Amino acid sequence: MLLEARGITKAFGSFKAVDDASVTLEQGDILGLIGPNGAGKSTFFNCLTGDLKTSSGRVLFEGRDITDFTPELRAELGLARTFQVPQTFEGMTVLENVMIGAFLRSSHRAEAETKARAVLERVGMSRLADSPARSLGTPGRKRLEIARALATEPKVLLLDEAMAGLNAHEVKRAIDLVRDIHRSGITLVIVEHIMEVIMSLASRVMVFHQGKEIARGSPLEVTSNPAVIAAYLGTRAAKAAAGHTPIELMGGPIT
Amino acid sequence: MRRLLWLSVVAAVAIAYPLLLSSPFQQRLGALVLLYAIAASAWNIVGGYAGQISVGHVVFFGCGAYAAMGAYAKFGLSPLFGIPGGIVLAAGLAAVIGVPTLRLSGHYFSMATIAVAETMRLIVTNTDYLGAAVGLSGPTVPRNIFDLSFLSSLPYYYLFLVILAITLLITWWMANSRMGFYLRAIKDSERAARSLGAPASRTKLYAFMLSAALTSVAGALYAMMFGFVDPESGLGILISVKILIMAALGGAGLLFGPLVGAAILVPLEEISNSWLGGKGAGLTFVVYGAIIVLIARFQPGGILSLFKRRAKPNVDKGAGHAP
Amino acid sequence: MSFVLVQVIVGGLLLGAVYALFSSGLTLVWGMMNIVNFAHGDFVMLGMYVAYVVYTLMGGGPILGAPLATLVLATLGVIVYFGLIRDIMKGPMLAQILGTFGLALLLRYSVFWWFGANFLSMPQDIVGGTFAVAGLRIEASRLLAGVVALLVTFGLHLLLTRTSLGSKMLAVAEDATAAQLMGIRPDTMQAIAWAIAAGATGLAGALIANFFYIVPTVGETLAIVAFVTVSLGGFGSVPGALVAGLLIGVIESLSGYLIGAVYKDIVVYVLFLFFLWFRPQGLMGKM
Amino acid sequence: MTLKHVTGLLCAAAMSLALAAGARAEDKVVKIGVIMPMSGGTASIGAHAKAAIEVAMDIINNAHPELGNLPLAKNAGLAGLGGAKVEAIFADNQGNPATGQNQALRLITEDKVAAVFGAYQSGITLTSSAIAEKYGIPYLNSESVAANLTERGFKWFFRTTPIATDFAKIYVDFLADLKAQGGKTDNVAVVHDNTEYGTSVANTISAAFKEKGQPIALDVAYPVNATDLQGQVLQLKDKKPDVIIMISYTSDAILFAKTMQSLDYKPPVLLADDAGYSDPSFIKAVGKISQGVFNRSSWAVGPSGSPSAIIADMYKKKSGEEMDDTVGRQMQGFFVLVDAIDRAGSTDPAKVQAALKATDLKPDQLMMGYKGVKFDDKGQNVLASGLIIQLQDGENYVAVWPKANAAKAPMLPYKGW
Repeated sequence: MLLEARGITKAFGSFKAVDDASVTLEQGDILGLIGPNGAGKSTFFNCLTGDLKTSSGRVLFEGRDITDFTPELRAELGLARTFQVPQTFEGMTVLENVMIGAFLRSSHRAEAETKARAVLERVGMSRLADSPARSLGTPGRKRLEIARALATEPKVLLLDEAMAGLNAHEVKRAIDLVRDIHRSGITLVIVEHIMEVIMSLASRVMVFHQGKEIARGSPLEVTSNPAVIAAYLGTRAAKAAAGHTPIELMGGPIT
Repeated sequence: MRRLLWLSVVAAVAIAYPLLLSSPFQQRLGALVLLYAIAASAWNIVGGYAGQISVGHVVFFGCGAYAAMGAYAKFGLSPLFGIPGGIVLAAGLAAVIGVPTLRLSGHYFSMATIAVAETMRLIVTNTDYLGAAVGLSGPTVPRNIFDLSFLSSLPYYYLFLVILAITLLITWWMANSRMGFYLRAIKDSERAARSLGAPASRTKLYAFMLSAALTSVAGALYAMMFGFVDPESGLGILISVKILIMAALGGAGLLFGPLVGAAILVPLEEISNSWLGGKGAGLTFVVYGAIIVLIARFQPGGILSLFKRRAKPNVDKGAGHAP
Repeated sequence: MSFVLVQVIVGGLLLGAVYALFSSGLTLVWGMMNIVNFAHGDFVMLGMYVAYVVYTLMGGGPILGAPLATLVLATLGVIVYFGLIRDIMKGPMLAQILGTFGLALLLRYSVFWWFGANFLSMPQDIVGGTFAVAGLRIEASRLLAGVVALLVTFGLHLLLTRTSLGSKMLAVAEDATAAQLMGIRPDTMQAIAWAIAAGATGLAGALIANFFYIVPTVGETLAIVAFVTVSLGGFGSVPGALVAGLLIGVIESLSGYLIGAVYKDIVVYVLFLFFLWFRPQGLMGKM
Repeated sequence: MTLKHVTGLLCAAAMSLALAAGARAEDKVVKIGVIMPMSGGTASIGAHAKAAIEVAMDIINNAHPELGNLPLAKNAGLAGLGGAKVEAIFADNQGNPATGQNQALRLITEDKVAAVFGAYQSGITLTSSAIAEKYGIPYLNSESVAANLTERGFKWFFRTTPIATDFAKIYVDFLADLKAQGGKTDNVAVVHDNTEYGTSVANTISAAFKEKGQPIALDVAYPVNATDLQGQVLQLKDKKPDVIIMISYTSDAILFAKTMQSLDYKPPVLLADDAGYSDPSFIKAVGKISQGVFNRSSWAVGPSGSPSAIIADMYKKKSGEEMDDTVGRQMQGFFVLVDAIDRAGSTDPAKVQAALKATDLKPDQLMMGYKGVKFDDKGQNVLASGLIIQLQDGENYVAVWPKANAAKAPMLPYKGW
């Protein structure tokens, strides 16, 4: 078992954003986290990465309890992430952005630079290496986030809506990139609104609603689960939509 | 290559300056520029590269100044012996201050450093051992060369030049190492930097300590040159502001920014004071203030950002942070 | 509790109200625009001089001086906003320190140039001297300042939370771009914020002038108190500034009386630092 | 060559001629560097000092036979240097020891002054005189009271003002006299700020009273430029001392007066140590609520027509302010310095130094109430002394002690408002 979360609860005051959620992740998995806005999937995600401290519950990585580890320690163990709103290092070039990731495994500048260039090559951004990062648009920034994370040589990569705000063509390119990353042996956790992405990528899906896990299983199982449809569209709509394929109903971003 | 050319030109000018403009006042002006450039460059490490706007750096300046004067006044040693003590004191103090304050964001960090500096000033003002409000004096009549009390400013000038060169070298080395990259990343987004494995707290703390140590050297040199330190001139918040303004004016986060800032502000201050100060109408500061306002208004990233594409002011910086 | 202690606490509360009064303008622009105004103390100073000029030229007390100081400073606030702040806001935080510090020197020494460096003072009884309530001595001028501090705090709070102007201003503070899309002009809102903040500061100056000395460098003395008050209260929180001001006033008075005046500022700073440790966002600030 | 060019050339020629002429006239000018705080919190001191020294220059450079025995007044210019005029070059120390030193260096090396005069704050006097010492230029100080200034083994440093030990003795004697007349003066409180001036003077006074077998009952220290002094006044009100000795700069002196009134506190005897209480701004601001405050001073205006009255008049015309002790001491110091240059007959530093060492001025040659001016080996004026004055009507100080110099009898108790 690579990554495991046991009974994670995260409360802000009296409000429980995540209530007793558990998950296990095996080497080679692509886990999709879905749910309507405010369902708690992002909070859960941030508990895994260490950006948020859990109120209760444990997080284990390769059998080791990392609940109290800082994000940077988790990164060192092999947990990398991207941000929903890209956190680009605005004052740096694209290459330098990626070097920050590469520095995790190599303390020398030249070495880090070589590594960063290789990663940029891999994600198809070599051309932009020396441009200021702030000149990038949303698609570029999202891709840069992935490149930076890859440069840390992670075992698990957690993608937080890496495809939100991209057009159909860009989404397709991004999916290809994720597949390529997966092929290279990296386990993935994806938070995503776009159903097609989940459907085409995830091996397993976990659905959140009001802080609680309401369903899990293969993408197909989950999307045909009435509780899930009800959560997304309300109970009435779910009944009315009985004849349609769930994927059609839930397709597209719900932002 | 062009960079190297520029560097040699700057170095040549710096070495030749006191020989070309050789009146005592001009030499002293040069020495003062270098002295403030050392302090501002030291500040630049934490304020410019790491983006932690410390307004209390005078605490470290004071560590050096008091250590140097204390070595003489309390133990009869050359003030030079105070320098290592000042460095240790400043770095130690930086660690103590840094752990709780560096996790504060933006303005809270600045305010906390102001509070620390003012606390220290008040404590020293009320500590008889440190001369209280009267301050400590250095050797006015030098016993030997190690008392570093010279008539001419020339020895100070070249001493300061060497130390500035060392400071800039350390800064350059740091900026090009993993630490420098991490600092710049933390400045832009601490959260992202940490997610990529940058140990933010530790890196900031090291930068803070390094900056503090170098600032204390500037303080020690200052006290040696003027032969005196008191709570106001060694720990007054205005010194912090002055240092910060020099770095900002030249270009914070750029290697030569502080030097450029000092080279503009120190002569501006001294010369406008020499011309206008005697009139007693406060015109010195009207001119000084107006020039600072104009530069902030038209070149908010500092003078050097004119030449650097990378350092151009960034629209969604500063104003975009959540309060 | 001894009677003297009561007097000390009452004195501290009145002092604290004054701190709150001259901090409210600072916290407003600080919170709204994330700008540190290093010239804030000098805005207070200008308010004091306006009141003094009104008094010497027209003989008017605070009834005339205070509104005029408010008006003059509000105008200055708008000028400063369009002439300087609007542009340095686009720069890094350092540019704001640079610009407002330069402005501070410019204002301070322009006044110095015009009025000279002599200490000035209003007549002691300009607001009605001192009266005693149950043996407690209360200066009318300080009481007036305290009452106005409460009114200003209350007024600003109402403005921000209950009026459409206030919510527009908050919207701009939250996200200027989004506000613009909703048809709010950030420029106008921020200029209004500066006018209000500077006006409140001028008012504070005019009222403080009634019991304090007036000198071009007086802003330096007051600015640091304002900074601590604002950060303790939480940047941007007007009620926070009031609570923090009162707190600091009482702590200063008590520690000054009990431990010794030279230690009272140390007590305030150390408590402030401890407080920041446990609550880094200030008393009433948002994270 | 066009007409324009010709004119230009002519102008240039005229200008260089003028410059050359200026240079020749300069031979007859003795330059003295004056370092004062002209900006910052104590800027009013600098402004007053500037006016006073301009009056002094007027007296020196023009004939003022009406000023009697005052050296340099009778004829125009310095007789010893063939009627050379004195020119003061003012520099702002910005309240900063470093700036003070930089300006001293500029005055000495750029302006080639014959001597340096300054610098009010003890710390700045310390740093700026160190430069003069290194360059071997005479430095005269007329108002800094820190004891260590004359303890540095300097050879070029001279001080005309009485220092803390001098006036501590005055206070002890004055209070003893009051007691002999039936006043109650056993319980003495010292109130002082935490600056170098406040702390050092308070310590000296405490030591003097202790030596007399009458230790100070209460020591109240407060931070300079306080925003609030109620705690201190309440403390005094609580402890009820017989005498309060106040050591404060103008800002705090004003705030003390206001706070004492608002808390309705009047000590039986309020004795101030110069500084803020001598500042005309203090009298203008709160004189009316500080009636009866005693003050230490070396300045007392004589009857109209006397030299001191004439000087006070000249100063008032120049500055619009009443003459006070601080400016008086500064003006006196300037006269002593220029007198030495005059006697030296040269601006050669060594000769001026020798003349300063030989200074022996009698009371009738002074504008201040010193017993004379005569320097010891350390450069301190051993004949400096002072008297006690009182603000009886809230507008003007009058001399009340010692009896020999008194214009009026001391008024007791402290009246306030």
